[in-house]
This record gives sequence, C-alpha cells and structure tokens, in this order.
Amino acid sequence: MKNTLIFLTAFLTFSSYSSFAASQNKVKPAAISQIELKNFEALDFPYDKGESGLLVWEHTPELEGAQFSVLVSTVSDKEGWIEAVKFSAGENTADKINLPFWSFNKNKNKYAVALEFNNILSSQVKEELNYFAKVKIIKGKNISETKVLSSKIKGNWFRADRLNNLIVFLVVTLVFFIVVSHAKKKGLFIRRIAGLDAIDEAIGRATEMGKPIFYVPGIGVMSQISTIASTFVLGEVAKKVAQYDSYIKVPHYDPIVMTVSKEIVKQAYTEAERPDSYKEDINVFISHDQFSYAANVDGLISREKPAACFYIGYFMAESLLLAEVGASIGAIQIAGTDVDHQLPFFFTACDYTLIGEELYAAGAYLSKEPMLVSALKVQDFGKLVFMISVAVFSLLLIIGAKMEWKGLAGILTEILKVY
Amino acid sequence: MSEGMIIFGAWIAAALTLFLFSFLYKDNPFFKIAEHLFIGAGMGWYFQTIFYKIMIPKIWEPLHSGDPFKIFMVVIPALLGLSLITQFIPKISWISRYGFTFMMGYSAGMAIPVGLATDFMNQILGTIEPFANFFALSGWQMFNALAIAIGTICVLFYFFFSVEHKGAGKKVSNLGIYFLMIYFGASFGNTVMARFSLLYGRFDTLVNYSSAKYFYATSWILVGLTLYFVAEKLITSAKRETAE
Amino acid sequence: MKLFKKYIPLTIVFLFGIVSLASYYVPNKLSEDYLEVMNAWENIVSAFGFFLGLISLFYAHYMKIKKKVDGWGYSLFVYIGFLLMVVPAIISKGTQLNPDASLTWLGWAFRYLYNPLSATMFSILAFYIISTAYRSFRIKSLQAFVLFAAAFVLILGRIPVGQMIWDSILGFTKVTAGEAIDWIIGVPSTAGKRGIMIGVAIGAVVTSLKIIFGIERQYMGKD
Amino acid sequence: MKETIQKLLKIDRRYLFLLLTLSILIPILKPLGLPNKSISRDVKNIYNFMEGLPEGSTIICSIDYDPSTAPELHPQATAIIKHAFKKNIKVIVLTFIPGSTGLIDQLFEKLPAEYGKKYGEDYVVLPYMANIVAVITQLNSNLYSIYEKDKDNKDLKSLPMMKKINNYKDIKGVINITGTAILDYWVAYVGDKFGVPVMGGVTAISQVGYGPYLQKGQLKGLIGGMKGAAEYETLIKEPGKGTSGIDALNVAHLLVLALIIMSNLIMFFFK
Repeated sequence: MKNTLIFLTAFLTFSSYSSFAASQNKVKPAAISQIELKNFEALDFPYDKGESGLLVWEHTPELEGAQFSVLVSTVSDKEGWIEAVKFSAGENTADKINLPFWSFNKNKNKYAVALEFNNILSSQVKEELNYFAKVKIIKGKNISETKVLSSKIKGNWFRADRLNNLIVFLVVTLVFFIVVSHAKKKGLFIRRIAGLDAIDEAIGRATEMGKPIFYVPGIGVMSQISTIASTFVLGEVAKKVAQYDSYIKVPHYDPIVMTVSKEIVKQAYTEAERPDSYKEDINVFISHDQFSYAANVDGLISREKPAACFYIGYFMAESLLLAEVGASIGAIQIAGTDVDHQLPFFFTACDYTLIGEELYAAGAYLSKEPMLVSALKVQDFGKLVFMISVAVFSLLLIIGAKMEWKGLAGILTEILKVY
Repeated sequence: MSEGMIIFGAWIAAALTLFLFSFLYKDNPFFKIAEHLFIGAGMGWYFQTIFYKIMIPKIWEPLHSGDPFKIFMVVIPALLGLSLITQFIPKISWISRYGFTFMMGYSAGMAIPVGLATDFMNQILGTIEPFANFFALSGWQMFNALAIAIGTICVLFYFFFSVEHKGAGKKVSNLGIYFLMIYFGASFGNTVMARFSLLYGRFDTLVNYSSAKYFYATSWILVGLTLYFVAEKLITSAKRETAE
Repeated sequence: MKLFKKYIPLTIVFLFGIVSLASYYVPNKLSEDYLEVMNAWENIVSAFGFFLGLISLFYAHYMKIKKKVDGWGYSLFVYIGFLLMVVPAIISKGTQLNPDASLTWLGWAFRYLYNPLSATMFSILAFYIISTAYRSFRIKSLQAFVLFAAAFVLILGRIPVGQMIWDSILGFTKVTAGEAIDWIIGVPSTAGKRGIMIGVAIGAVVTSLKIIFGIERQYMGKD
Repeated sequence: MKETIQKLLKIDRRYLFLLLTLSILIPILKPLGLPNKSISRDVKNIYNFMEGLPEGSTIICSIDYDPSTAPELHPQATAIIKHAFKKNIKVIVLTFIPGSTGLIDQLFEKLPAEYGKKYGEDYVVLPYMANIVAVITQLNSNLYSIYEKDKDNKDLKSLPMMKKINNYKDIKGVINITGTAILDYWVAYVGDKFGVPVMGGVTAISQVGYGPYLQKGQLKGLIGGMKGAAEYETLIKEPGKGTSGIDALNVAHLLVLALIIMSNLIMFFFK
C-alpha cells in the first residue's frame, strides 16, 4: 500500500512539473523576406533501435500559413535529396510525437518531425547512418530554404518511454521478494474455493463405484502458467487417489508436460505411502494435434466411463468436446482454466469450474505450501493496486473534469499507456 | 493430381467425416478407425511441418553452410533440444533440465513486461478513460462507464483470496458473479454462430460429395453405415434373446 | 554433481529470463537480434520436444500391438495415418501445391485426410453446443437467469429472423437487437472479462517471477 | 402425462443431434428463402463503392482465411469477385496466411470461365507473403520490389493487366476478407497512412469489434458473417452459398432458442 502511494506521488510531482514546462514562446515577426527557422536542429530520434532521425524547430508567427517540405539525403549535403514529408504550419508539432511527457518535451510551439528512414529509403536501415536534412519553407510565392544540417542516427540503449512499465515491474518484484522472504513465518489465510471441496467427493464416488478417474491437463506446454498450476493440482489429486486406492488416468498432449506429470504422480504415490500402486501407464501420450487429441480422449472417456473427470489446464475449442462427452456418461466433472473464452463452456457443461485465477490459487489452497500461499498474496496485492488505481484515478478524473483541470487526463493516460 | 485421385479423395474425405460424426450416435469400430488414423495423421502432419519448416531450413542448412558462427548458433539449441530426449533414460534424465530451463526462462522473461503492459496498465487505462470527459457524456454513457469500472472491481474482488467473503464483501463478490455470468452467457451465445457455420461447411461439403461427379460418395457411405448399425442392433438383440 | 544437476540449470533459467525481460526495455538493434535468435532457438528446441512425443506415441501403440491388448488392431491405424501424411510429404518435399497450382501428394493428403478429420471434429462442437444449452440454460436462480438472458439475446440477435422477432416484440423500445448485443458485449461482459484477464495476467507475472528466481522448479522434477 | 413431459428434460441427446442435422441439411438441399429483411449500411457501402468504380479500374483483394472460417468468409469472397467481374473491375489477389492458398485456388476454379475472364488480363493472384506490415507498407512505393513473380512464378510485370500498376496510386481500393486481425493492419497501415479506401469482410463474431473503425470512416464498409454475404448476394442478385447458409443458420439458431425455452417451460410448469 505504501508503495502505491509513493508511486502515485512520484508521478504526480512529475506531472505538475511538466505542465509548468509548457510555457509559451513568442517571437516578433521578422521583416525580411527570407524565412528562417528558429533553433532548427537535426537529431537522432530518441529511445528507438536506430531507424529514425528527428528534426525540430520552433514555431514563429511568420511561419503562420506556411508549408514545409522536409528534404533528406543519406549521400552527401549536395545530392541525393528525397522529400521525406510535406506539411502545413500547425501540423507535426512536438505534442504529436508518440512519446510520454517524462521522456520528451511535448511543446506545442515546436515542430518535431520524425524521419523514418525505413519508409523514406524503402529499405531496412541496418547500421548507424549519417543523414543530411534541410527544410523548404513555402509561403505564397516566397520559397526559402534552410541551411543543411547533419546528424547521425543510432540505436539507443534504454526505452525511457517504457519507464512507467519498468517502475511497475520493480514495485511488483520488490513486493514479491518481501512477501516471499516472509513466507514461512506464519500460516496465511486463503478463502474457501468451492470447486476444490468437490475433489474429495468426486474421488470418493469413483472409488465407491470402482470406476477410473480422468485427469485431462489440456493442450498447454510446460511454460504456460495454467499448465504449471495444473501439475500442482494433479499432484494433490493423485495423492488422494493413491490414498483411496482408486485408479487415475492422465492423457497428454505435450510430451514434456507428460514427463513432468510422471514425476509428480510418482511422488504423490510415494507421499501417500503407496509407491507399489503406481503404474507407468497412468500417464499416456495421445497426440500433439489439438483435434486428434480431443477425438481420442473422447473415445477413451466413452469407453472407460470414468466416474469423475478433471479438465484442468489450458484448453481451446476442445473444452466442450471433452466436457460434453463426460457429461453424457454422467461423470462428476471439475474443470479449471484461465482461457477466458473457453470458461463459458466448462461452466455450463461441468459441475464445478475453477474460473481463471482460482486455478492458480488451487495449488496453494490444496497444498497449503507457504511458498505458494505467499505468491498468492502477491497476486492479491496486484489486484488491490488495480482496484485502488481504478477507484482513485476515476475519481480524480471526474473531479478533474468538473474543475476543468486541463492536462490531467493526458498525464494519466500517458502514465498508463503502453509505448 | 488426376481426376481419379480427386474422386478417390472425395470418397476418403466423405468416409472419414461420416465416421467421426457416427460417434454422435454411439462409439463404433468406424469411429475408432478414424480416431486412430487421425492421431497418426495429426502427428504425421506435425512431423512433416517440423521437418520441412524447422529441421531442414533452420538446422540442416546452417550446419552445412560452412560458416562457423552459423553452425555454432544451431549446435547450441540442437544440443538443448537433444537433451530433452534423455528423458527416456532414467539415469541421465536430469540432462533434459538444460532444455527445459532454457524454454522456461525465455518464456517467463518475455511474459512479464508484456503482461504488465497490455493486461494490467492498459486495462486500468481502458477502465478509467471514459471518465476523462465525464460531463460531456450522456447519462447513459455515464452509467456505462461507471458500470464497467464497478463491475471490474467487483469481479476482481471475487478473485480476492485474502479475505473471507462475508458481510459487505459477500455482496460485492456476488455482484461480481453477475458480471461473470453475463460474460459467460454472452460469450457462449456469441460462439454459437461460428460453430454452426462450421457444421454448415462440413454438411455443404458432404452434399457436394454426394453428387454424380463423385459417384454419390456420401450417399453410399451413409447407406453402408446405416446398414452396419441396423445389423449390429439385430445381432445384439438376437444374442440377448438366445441368452434369455 | 549437484552443480550440474541443479545450479547450472537454475542459472540458465535466471539468465535467459532476465535477458529476455530486459530486451523489452532496450530498443537497440542488439536486443532485436537477441529476440530473433531466441525465437529460432525455441523453435529448434521444441522441435526436438516433438520427437519426445512421437517416440512415446509409437512406443505405446507398439506395446499395445505386441501385447495384443483389447482393440490392438486399431493401433495399426496410428502408424497407417502417420505414413499417409509423411510419405506424400517426402515425395512432394513438403510443398502442398505444384507450380501450376495443382495439388501435390501432400496437398492431396492434407485436403482429403487431415483437413476433413480436423474440420469435422471442430464442427461436432455445434452438436455439443445444442445439447449443453438444452441441459444447462435452466433458470434455477437469479444468476442462472442472467447467464440465460445474455446468451439468449446474443443467439437471437445474430440472425435476421431473430432481429425481426426482436423488432416485432421489443420494437417499441427503439433499441435494435444489434444495439442490445453491442451493449452486452461492450459493457457488462467487458467488465466480467476484464476481471478475469487482470487476475490471470497478475498470476502469470508472479509465476514468471517465481520461475526466473528459481522458486518454482517443479518442472525440473525431484532431487 | 406429467411424467412423460418431465422425461423430456432428460431426453436422449441424439434426438437433439438429429434435429440440428435436419435444420442445417434441409436448407442446403432446398433453400427456404427466409426473409433476409434488412441490408446493412456497411454492406451497401461496399456495393455502392464497387458500383461507383469506372470500368477497368483495379482493386486489391486480400484473402486471408483458412478452412476453419471459410464457411462464413468464402461466400463473401465469392460475391465480391463476382461483382468485380460483372463490373469489369480488375482484381489483384494477395494473401498473408498460408492456409488460404488452397481456398483461393477454389475461388478461381470456375468463376473466371463463367464471366469470360482471363488470368493476367482481369485478375492476378500473388504468392503468399509472411511479413504483412512490411509488405503492405512497401506496396506504397513499388509493388514489384516485393512481388517480382505471381504465384505461378511468372514474371508479374509481363502480365497485361499489370502494365499500369506500380503502387497504391493505381489502386482504387482494398477489400480484405479475413478471420484474423489482418484487417486492422490494412486499416492502420494503408487506410490511415496512404488514404486508400479499405473495406473488410469478417466473421460474425469479430464484426462487433470494427464499430469504431466504421464510425470514424477508417473502414469504408464491412461485410459481417454469413448474413453479410447473403446481403451482398441479394444486392448483386446472385443468390449463392451465403443465402442458403443464412437460411441454415436461421433455422438452427431458432432451434436452439426453442429448445432452451422448452426446457425452461417444462421445468417451470411440471416440476
């Protein structure tokens, strides 16, 4: 909580500074016919990988109604001129550059023209590049040309425009370490998760009926969070199955997930003190193709008629293909996935569904392992930050809209925007 | 491809399609054939994709390019990949950790900043954005903006695990459930048309294959399947009678 | 031994994790090159992972045939299916179309074998949708009613006849079915979806942190 | 009586499957011609745009869908191509997803002969390209720097219809038919940036998401799902797969609704 406040204050200070910075620059008109650009500069475009240059100059009253033609060359200051862009006064001002206020002076009275050399040259810029630039100013019949400037475009090392993201990341990491390092000290509370209480019931019933239990981990690969969460739940389910001396079958889509699951199930049987009941054919590989996997698991379910089916992990269209066949043979079905658009199908076709994050919490809830529980606390912290930010920012914006605080919306937008 | 092969193909396709559909009636040998063929074909399809899209251009060709740097850049991942295969030899299966850890580390590192940006910060922005010119909105739009903000907070509270949901908390999380229900219902209803279109596509193909051009493929196979199911029914009921 | 079994793998996770993470904040060409190389590497490593699956599959079905377990004959079809894709692929060198746009053997196998199977399995969902809807959209509580109502409007409003029915019954409200759908998707459903998404995203970030810092290492197996 | 009706709640699913089969199959065999009352403004806009083009002008058709969304999108593409051929508009076909090459072949299997059109003179099909953003940006300066050959490896420049085509300045509009987010790229990188009119054809599901683009005029028109295809077919007076498709969908959707209502009524009155 404290961290959020610091974070907020930091940004608010930042923002008040920049609104002061937007001061007005006005210069008296020059009487000569040759139009000059004030503070005309050629630069490297900041925070990019080295494909663009940047031209800036200040707006002066004599530029009203003028047209600019920006000419660039990568050959020399004499030849190879290409017209990069042509625009009228008032366009292409610095506030139009898509960078946040803390990384770029977004002065409305300044022109800032990004020179995207990939487009200008119609070929990929591959290395550092020198360019020459001049601007033709057309005002009625008066055509003036600036002197030729030159600059180098190069790859930069830090995306200052992504500073907002970096700060959030650092805060999350900090909180993560604080919470995790205190993990073992006290038993932390987790609220009840309805679907998980049904696991015992499902396994119990399967044991009574002498029928198998199916645990389907879905079509995720090991690096997906839902699959990792699924293996935790599998461990707990397998332990209970071993205790009840029931029979479980785990059909797999991904071979790596299968090898991990094998270890986990074996471990669970050992922990339940039934290592001799463990069989190698609990985990079976089906197919690494979505629909043939679904077809075969459907076939298995309709033939072996399990009393309980678990669908826990990452699922796509096969969610309903599996759950509906399970429902048709009257199995108790418990599902859990973080794929939002498949949740409706599990929810309607299964008896219990772990929705989104509940799946991640399931491992912690079942095992009560301090490390998992404390990670859950970090997640709760993240949600708290979200809820508070939405509430506070909304309120701020509403008040701001009422009091007509100009720039507030823009600043908040830039703080949260993805660059 | 000759005309004959295309007609033959149509027969195969129509048969496989109908075999899979026959599962809707009940499990049967034809479905089992199609199902097992499908596993093989699915793996075969992936095998050839990996072989011609990865193995040849990304491993074989660089290895034979003679450029030491290119070879090095292929040997490393190939070794990491080969380490996975040690899974089959329990004694040295720990070597496979090298391959796993590479993939886990890489994808975990990629996931963090993008997750924070698009699904966290951007979502806050999306929720609060309408409030920026709140008083320029119509009453209805104001209501909508508030509904989204409040709804999102309630749903998030439903996922809040640190406090027991009772009293006022229970009400908030209950309200969250209503928003979830609307999402589920809408998402379900929205998918119906896409799935029906797919089925329409399959049926349309089957009808196409039942034309004279394909020698009535669909019709013949359908007749065959029906005969099988009728015969099977007669035989099982005859067996039951003799058993009685 | 512990060094090779535990510490080096954990270092690999940490290094690749941190560098990939940093590449988001570093715009330099170097970080783009890094991502390109990593992408290729990941492709290659997971290609080998596929062989892990292929070997398991072949072994499992080989055992079924060898032991003559019930229905072992079907296991033969796994091999047949595999060959039916791979042999044409070798003949036509992995391309589906000849230069004159006619089908190659692989193209034929894809169009008449793999695609019908895959598309049919996908389309079976239409049948399951109808039976799930019949079974589950029963108004037993207020929550169930909300689910029902949202689904009902979405199904009705998508078809022309549904829009006519809507207009003749609810025409007086001056709200068209399309507008009702837009509202449901744009407002309450967005809130529901957003809540799920954010929870999931935070969970993913935290789990990724656990992986990078070696706290989460169940995937490595025991010992 | 009560019990028999209650039994309906647990009806064998296979009767439902049979009903669904009939409701989709019958319209395919014999289109019912259910009223397809309104023609949406966005579809009409595409039609008007095409009608307004002078004979002999050229459009780009980016066809980016695979078999999974083909039932909805193929009728749209067919209708657009038919309209172009009828109006003597030349078509350049691009694609950015590999799965659609086979479908493009199917599209041009019979249509050109029906309208007496010739490859190279009235339409041309370019090969699949992977990097969409790079390609569609590049087309603004020079088409031939990306596409030297057509899909049959013929020198593209040598084809008669390509004589006067160099870049977007020679293209009257872009129609992108897709089940992916490729249309967003066309809008952002071509429509907004180079001012080429961009129109789209998308699935019924993703149709909703394009509201803002249409409202701001970034998209000049949009065909949505099977219904959109049927509307376009009505406009060009060529009823086809879209029309029979929307019939099938109408009946099937009504069936689901009727079943849901029925199960609720039974539960309400008899339980």
